[in-house]
Amino acid sequence: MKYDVRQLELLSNEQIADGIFDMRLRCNEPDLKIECGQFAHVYVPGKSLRRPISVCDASDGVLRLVYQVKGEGTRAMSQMKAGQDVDVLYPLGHGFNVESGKRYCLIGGGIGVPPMLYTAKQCQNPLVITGFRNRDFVILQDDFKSAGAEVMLCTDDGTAGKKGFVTDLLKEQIASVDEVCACGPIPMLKAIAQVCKEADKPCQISLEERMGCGVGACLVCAVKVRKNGEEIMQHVCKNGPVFNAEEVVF
Amino acid sequence: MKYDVRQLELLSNEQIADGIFDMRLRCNEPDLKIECGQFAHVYVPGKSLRRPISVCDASDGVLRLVYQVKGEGTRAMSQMKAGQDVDVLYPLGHGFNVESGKRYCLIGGGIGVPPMLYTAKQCQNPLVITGFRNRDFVILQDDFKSAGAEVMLCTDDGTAGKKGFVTDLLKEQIASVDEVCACGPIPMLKAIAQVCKEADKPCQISLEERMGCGVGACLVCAVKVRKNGEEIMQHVCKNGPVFNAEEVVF
Amino acid sequence: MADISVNVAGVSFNNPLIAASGTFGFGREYNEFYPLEKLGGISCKGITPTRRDGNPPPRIAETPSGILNAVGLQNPGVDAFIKEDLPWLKQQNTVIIANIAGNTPEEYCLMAEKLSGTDVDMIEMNISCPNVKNGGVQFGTSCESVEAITSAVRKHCTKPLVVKLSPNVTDIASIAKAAEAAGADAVSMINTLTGMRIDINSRRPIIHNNTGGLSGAAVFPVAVRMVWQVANAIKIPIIGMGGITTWEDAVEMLIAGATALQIGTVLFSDPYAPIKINEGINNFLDKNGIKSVTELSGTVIPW
Amino acid sequence: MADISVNVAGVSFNNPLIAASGTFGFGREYNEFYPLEKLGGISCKGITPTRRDGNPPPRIAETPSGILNAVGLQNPGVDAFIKEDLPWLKQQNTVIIANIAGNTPEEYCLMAEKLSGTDVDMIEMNISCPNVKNGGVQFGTSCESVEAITSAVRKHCTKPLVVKLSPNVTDIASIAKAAEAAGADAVSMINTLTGMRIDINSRRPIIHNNTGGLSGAAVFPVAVRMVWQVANAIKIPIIGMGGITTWEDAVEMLIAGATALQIGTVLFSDPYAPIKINEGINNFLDKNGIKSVTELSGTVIPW
Ligand SMILES: Cc1cc2nc3c(=O)[nH]c(=O)nc-3n(C[C@H](O)[C@H](O)[C@H](O)COP(=O)(O)OP(=O)(O)OC[C@H]3O[C@@H](n4cnc5c(N)ncnc54)[C@H](O)[C@@H]3O)c2cc1C
Ligand SMILES: Cc1cc2nc3c(=O)[nH]c(=O)nc-3n(C[C@H](O)[C@H](O)[C@H](O)COP(=O)(O)OP(=O)(O)OC[C@H]3O[C@@H](n4cnc5c(N)ncnc54)[C@H](O)[C@@H]3O)c2cc1C
Ligand SMILES: Cc1cc2nc3c(=O)[nH]c(=O)nc-3n(C[C@H](O)[C@H](O)[C@H](O)COP(=O)(O)O)c2cc1C
Ligand SMILES: Cc1cc2nc3c(=O)[nH]c(=O)nc-3n(C[C@H](O)[C@H](O)[C@H](O)COP(=O)(O)O)c2cc1C
Ligand code: FES
Ligand code: FES
Repeated sequence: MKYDVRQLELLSNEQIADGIFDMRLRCNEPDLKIECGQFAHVYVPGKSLRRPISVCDASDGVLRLVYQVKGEGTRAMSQMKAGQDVDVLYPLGHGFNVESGKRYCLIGGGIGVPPMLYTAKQCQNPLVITGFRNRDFVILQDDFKSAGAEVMLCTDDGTAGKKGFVTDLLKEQIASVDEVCACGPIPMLKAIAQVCKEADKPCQISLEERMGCGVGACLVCAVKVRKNGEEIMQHVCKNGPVFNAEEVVF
Repeated sequence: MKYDVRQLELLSNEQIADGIFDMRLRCNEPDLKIECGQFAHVYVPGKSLRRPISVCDASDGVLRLVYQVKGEGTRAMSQMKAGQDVDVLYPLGHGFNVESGKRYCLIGGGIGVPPMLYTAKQCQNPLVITGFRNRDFVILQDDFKSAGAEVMLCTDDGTAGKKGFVTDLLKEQIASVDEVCACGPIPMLKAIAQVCKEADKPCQISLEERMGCGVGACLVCAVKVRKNGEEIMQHVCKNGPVFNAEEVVF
Repeated sequence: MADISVNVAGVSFNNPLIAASGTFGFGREYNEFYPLEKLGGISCKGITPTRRDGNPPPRIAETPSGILNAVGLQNPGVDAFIKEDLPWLKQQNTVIIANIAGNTPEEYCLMAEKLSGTDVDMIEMNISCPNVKNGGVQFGTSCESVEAITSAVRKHCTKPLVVKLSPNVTDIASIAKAAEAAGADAVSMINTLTGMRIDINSRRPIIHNNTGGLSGAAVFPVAVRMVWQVANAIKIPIIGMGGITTWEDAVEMLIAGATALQIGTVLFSDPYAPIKINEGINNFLDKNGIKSVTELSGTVIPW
Repeated sequence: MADISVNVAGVSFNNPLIAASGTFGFGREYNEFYPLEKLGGISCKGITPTRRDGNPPPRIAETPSGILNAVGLQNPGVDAFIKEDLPWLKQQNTVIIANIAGNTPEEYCLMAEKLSGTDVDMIEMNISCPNVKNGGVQFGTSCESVEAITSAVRKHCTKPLVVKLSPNVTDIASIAKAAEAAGADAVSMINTLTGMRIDINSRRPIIHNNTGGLSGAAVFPVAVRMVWQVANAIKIPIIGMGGITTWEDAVEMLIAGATALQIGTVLFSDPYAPIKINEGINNFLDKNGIKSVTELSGTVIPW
């Protein structure tokens, strides 16, 4: 049995930036192999659908989910209290492929930053580029540093780090890395894919789509990809969330 | 404005018998006149309908609701925690008419017992007859005593108090009282109404019906009554819950 | 502050929120929560030619995010309404809509005629009540019968005439077109979807009428879909309803194609809902720099 | 332990719970939660004569106590199903129901014929899919078309034939009668109720198909009502579905008139729901001294 729903004890659930929360759950299952880029499907009492949230970290028996309050489900998550159990279906999906011996550039934009932390921990000396709207949304900078990553920061309005977009920094750095992994809004991912293509570097991107089952059965989280010249429908929850940027038909 | 929805602080919510809870809410509104036999319409988050619960007591700035866990709504109520606010629409309905100078016999059967406590407090030396299935469901005996009532107890199986029904006790006592007020299951109320009729004593009974608005607008909580020889529909939430037993068309 | 007044068939409402028929009686009870002028209007409890006692209880059941009801049109009759309720209602400074339900076309015509001679602002013809044995819903489920009854009533009705549609149909757009063709000034929709609950211990339907009408948040997506389909099919205005619970729902229903709104079931859990929803609409308009609520209606951008 | 096996049209199921078409794929994913033999059966994802890619995303939206979906019948086609999925499915020790959807009667017949030559246990004919432009739902909304397509497919189908009914109709009982008269061995119901949600900021429908099918607890009372109405109208068995979430719901649907059940949407929040529901049914039967689950079906006592 590959899948299981687990009741995890909520250790803490703190606001770490404007509307962004850091949820830590006890997950004492050393055998459970979690890939970076995989996600957890979180049950919110009273809601018909689970909420997919990327694994931000999964070390030392603690599963960390960093999420932004968007609608009712994430608002209810933000009100969960330490001590209660949270019903989580994880780890799900296909994560980032990181190979030893390669230098990675990991890019996160906004709420796409969290999954890059656990990814950074799987890489050797990665370069991490993080971009946010403004300083109120900046998260996880210290965590990346403690993980041994070189971390760069930019904001759209220059209120923290460099003013500008992650692609500006990527263009400066791309020659020094072997491969790029990215998560964030679609326009950002498109731009990154373009830069990588021009520099002829492989690029993996993590996508979002509204989900039902989370395991590949209901076919709602479709994404069009090109495989062997043919366009086919794949699914973010099973074939992704991480896809080869070259294959995605935006 | 006669009606208002209030957010009341939950002071305590303890189990006092098998599946029966005693909820105390802070209600510091000395001007609010609450009649005995009136009810509170309790909002349960996530539910489409409020739950009607009789006022068990309303003294010293504390509103007391004693309720049995039946379905999902009362289960959710039983899980509410001290400190949280509870959304209550009260006081609603038409309660018991108690006049000074009369000796009342107040009868409660099962979960019909709670409203008789506040009623007892409005009467002079009332006789209170309480009946329960068995000793596991016995509640409020000490409260009645502190309220100065003479309280009699019976259970269906004799595991507490006398073995038998409240009507057995009522028949023994009816000569000594002027009027009867009762709340409990319909068969019990019918039997009490019959005893009162035979003894020619007035009898008020509190009825239950599934409710919507709670204020008399939606007309769902209908009960058939006979007024001036004509059968008409009245409503438990507005014309009741307390009705003149003679008028109710069972 | 944006302008949240709307106009339906020549009648102006101070705001788009109307209390839904049957959930609000004749207004007296909710007037004990807030002055009725806070509402755009009131659609009164459905009335019949003579007094009706309605169905035996239980008349209501809870369902996931909704309720079932089968009141069975308990009401004092049209004459008592005109004599005892209407004069008081007309003093409340809000639009008064009379909601009528008959067993035969003649009964509808009779009531329309009587009410046309009064101060009511509009007449809402309920041809979609699922909870009575005769009349009601069967008039609302085929285009022919909708057209026939609407034309008949039209002749006797000098007030703006709103036809209230049933959602229990295969093709709501054709039904709405039939009402429009026969002279309706507006349609209101949706009435309740027929549903049932059974007590698994007694094996009895929870509602004495066996089936009841489903309303509340559960039906909202069905109502939005139908309002959208009908807005694409007719030119007369739509009073949208069915499960509106939050101000976001209200805005969504307007965007789908409604000009005004009715709300019912949410009142049972929150009597103040109309006031909160109006505030929410107002804030939304202000935040988005929209001058009038009328600018929202029908602005959905389909794919 | 009571006997919870049921028999529908000659096919025996170890228990009454069947995974609903479209929510369970071809079973491989949920087989990673528990062995599929825990289920009474599996109704496979709807298949078409050739591969379909389905609708563009978003294909799902949340609603109060429910969801909307518009997958648009993404599937590998009937031949791929027979070759790649069916052999594996047949080893899982549970009843396998193929669910077919076509654009024309000929397409349905072709698939019924192909599948009749395989090991599938039953064929479920979906004439009620609201999420594709051609075919699907229009076959299911009039008695004439239901009768026509059912008779046509019947001639090509040697397996037990289940006709899946749409709830988006005025008179579900007549539709069921038409299916019965034309030779269906059973009906399954309900498919989804058509609904819509709109994002109030972008003013775009949340689902790319504009409308989608409503399922989940919200529709349960509508499903119970329709199952009851149909049970009163036909003699062939009913596979009941639509919003079953708890074991109490399952028992209620059986009492309303279903012989077996399908469950779908609840799997998305709780993949183990079928197992819990079977346990609950079992306990209920034991507590009430009922020997077999079949004793519940259709035992509602109407008022
Ligand atoms: C693989 C994956 C990983 C993700 N990781 C993170 C993360 O680490 N941190 C984080 O803050 N967010 C993450 N998201 C986005 C997150 O799932 C949504 O913000 C969240 O589901 C919104 O729920 P809500 O109840 O607040 O909003 P509502 O609007 O109330 O949600 C309604 C429905 O839409 C769905 N939905 C709404 N927005 C999205 C979206 N952007 N993507 C997918 N479904 C959506 C919800 O899941 C729900 O089913 C991820 C999404 C995916 C697909
Ligand atoms: C005027 C009045 C006073 C009451 N006072 C008390 C009291 O003091 N203590 C107490 O324990 N109970 C009292 N009840 C009964 C109490 O309201 C129900 O037990 C409760 O509503 C059941 O809700 P549930 O969520 O547990 O059950 P569910 O079965 O989940 O409820 C479903 C729906 O049915 C309604 N319902 C179910 N049973 C009843 C019932 N017996 N009467 C009215 N509505 C019902 C619920 O309110 C809800 O709308 C009173 C009822 C009325 C009408
Ligand atoms: C208790 C109750 C009684 C109703 N009575 C009537 C009625 O008399 N006439 C009518 O046209 N609609 C009646 N309705 C339907 C409502 O007016 C409205 O169409 C429906 O409830 C959907 O709106 P909602 O979900 O906001 O409640 C009634 C609804 C409820 C809940
Ligand atoms: C994502 C999804 C896809 C579906 N696809 C199909 C399908 O291909 N064929 C079909 O007959 N029904 C399909 N349905 C309808 C279900 O089989 C079922 O009739 C409906 O969802 C009601 O049951 P539920 O409330 O338990 O989900 C689908 C439902 C969902 C939610
Ligand atoms: S969410 Fe069901 S297939 Fe992806
Ligand atoms: S609950 Fe609405 S009239 Fe009594």
